[in-house]
Amino acid sequence: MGEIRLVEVGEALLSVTTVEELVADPRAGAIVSFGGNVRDHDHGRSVARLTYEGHPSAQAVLAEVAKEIDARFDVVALAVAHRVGPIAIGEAALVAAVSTAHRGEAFAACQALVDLVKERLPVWKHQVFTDGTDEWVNCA
Amino acid sequence: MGEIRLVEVGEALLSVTTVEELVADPRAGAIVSFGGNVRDHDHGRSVARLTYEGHPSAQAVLAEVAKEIDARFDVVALAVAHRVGPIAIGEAALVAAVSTAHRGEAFAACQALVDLVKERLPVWKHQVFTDGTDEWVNCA
Amino acid sequence: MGAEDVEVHLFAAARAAVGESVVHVPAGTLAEVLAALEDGYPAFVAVRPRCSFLVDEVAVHDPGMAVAAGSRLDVLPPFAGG
Amino acid sequence: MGAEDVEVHLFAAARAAVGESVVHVPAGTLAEVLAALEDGYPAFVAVRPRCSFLVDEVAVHDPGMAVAAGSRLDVLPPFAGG
Repeated sequence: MGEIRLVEVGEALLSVTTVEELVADPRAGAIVSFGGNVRDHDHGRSVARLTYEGHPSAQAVLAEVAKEIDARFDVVALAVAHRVGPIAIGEAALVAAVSTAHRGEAFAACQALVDLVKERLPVWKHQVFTDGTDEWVNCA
Repeated sequence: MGEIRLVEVGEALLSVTTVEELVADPRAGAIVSFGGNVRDHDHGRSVARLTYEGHPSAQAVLAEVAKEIDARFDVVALAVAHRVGPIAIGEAALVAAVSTAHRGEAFAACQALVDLVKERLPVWKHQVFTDGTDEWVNCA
Repeated sequence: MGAEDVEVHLFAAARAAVGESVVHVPAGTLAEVLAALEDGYPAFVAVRPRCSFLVDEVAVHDPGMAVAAGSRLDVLPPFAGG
Repeated sequence: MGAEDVEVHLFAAARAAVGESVVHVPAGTLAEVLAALEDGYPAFVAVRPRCSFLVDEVAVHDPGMAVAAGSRLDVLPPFAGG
């Protein structure tokens, strides 16, 4: 079993560097990290601002997701955080990092972690476009 | 075509944060980065110190590798650096980052970039173990 | 709220459709509770088919399942994290 | 070095086996040049089968290819980057 060093759903600014530093370990030869950043365009429309809303269970679900990845892959350490509340263009909504002994496992585990967060984490993204319209993503 | 923002083979300390920041872009929704760090053990033996030697063509080969990845994937930006000379335990030998519009492409491109560097880059790793023996990796 | 009511918590697009974060509807099967919401809040009709449901924090898929008085129903539109 | 020599540049494990970074051997086919190195530096025998070769910066695989006088031969053990 690896070490789950951060699982966080909150409003604070996220940094990929922080999760990378958290998973660094003398046993780890490879660190793969992911930053999912808020873009200024979505499907060709210009985004003015964006907010993520989280269900009260989001923190617990993220902890389950982290445990599942740790069980499926040969992880030295992992760290993952999802932001909620208003997020500025260019800032990160999701950051994740995985360290492993060998690089193939780090890529596979980090990608599976991000995919599982997208699938399971009960959070919702609300976009307001520069033309004044808005949408809840995946529910239009 | 994406932008190749750093290709470097040199003796300076490498930071994953640096390559991540280089590939950040308002068009990019996903950044995947890799850090290959020097471990204190290799195949169960304790490593005292380590040096990478590079062939004079290494910088040019790394530039070719970067171009090939940019051609194969839908990259917004990429950055890659390999260190040569003595490297302390825990420090990075290879850092790479790729930004893309969507996350699947970022994982695929970053992993392919690292794999191609490992395959093509003419550099060699010399390990001295704590028992005083040494080896050229892949040539024992 | 009567003791015989279900407390319905609405999130994201479901909340936007209903216009409230929490509403109360009479207990019944899941199908009955959702039908009551559609009657009371016509904009919910478009959102309902894409939602999933928790009763007292447990996922519920069977429309015939009873949602008891005093329980909590969470209405979750499709997730969009990352 | 005579004008009829090849300048051989050795790297990593190949340099360690030969004990020099650069040596000179008579021109000939690639096979002949490598055989001359093996004769002169017996420790090179173990490393040679794993090496690849550049003649004037171009990869060469054919042992029968001529390595002309005045050219440069690079001897590259298996890469180990990353």
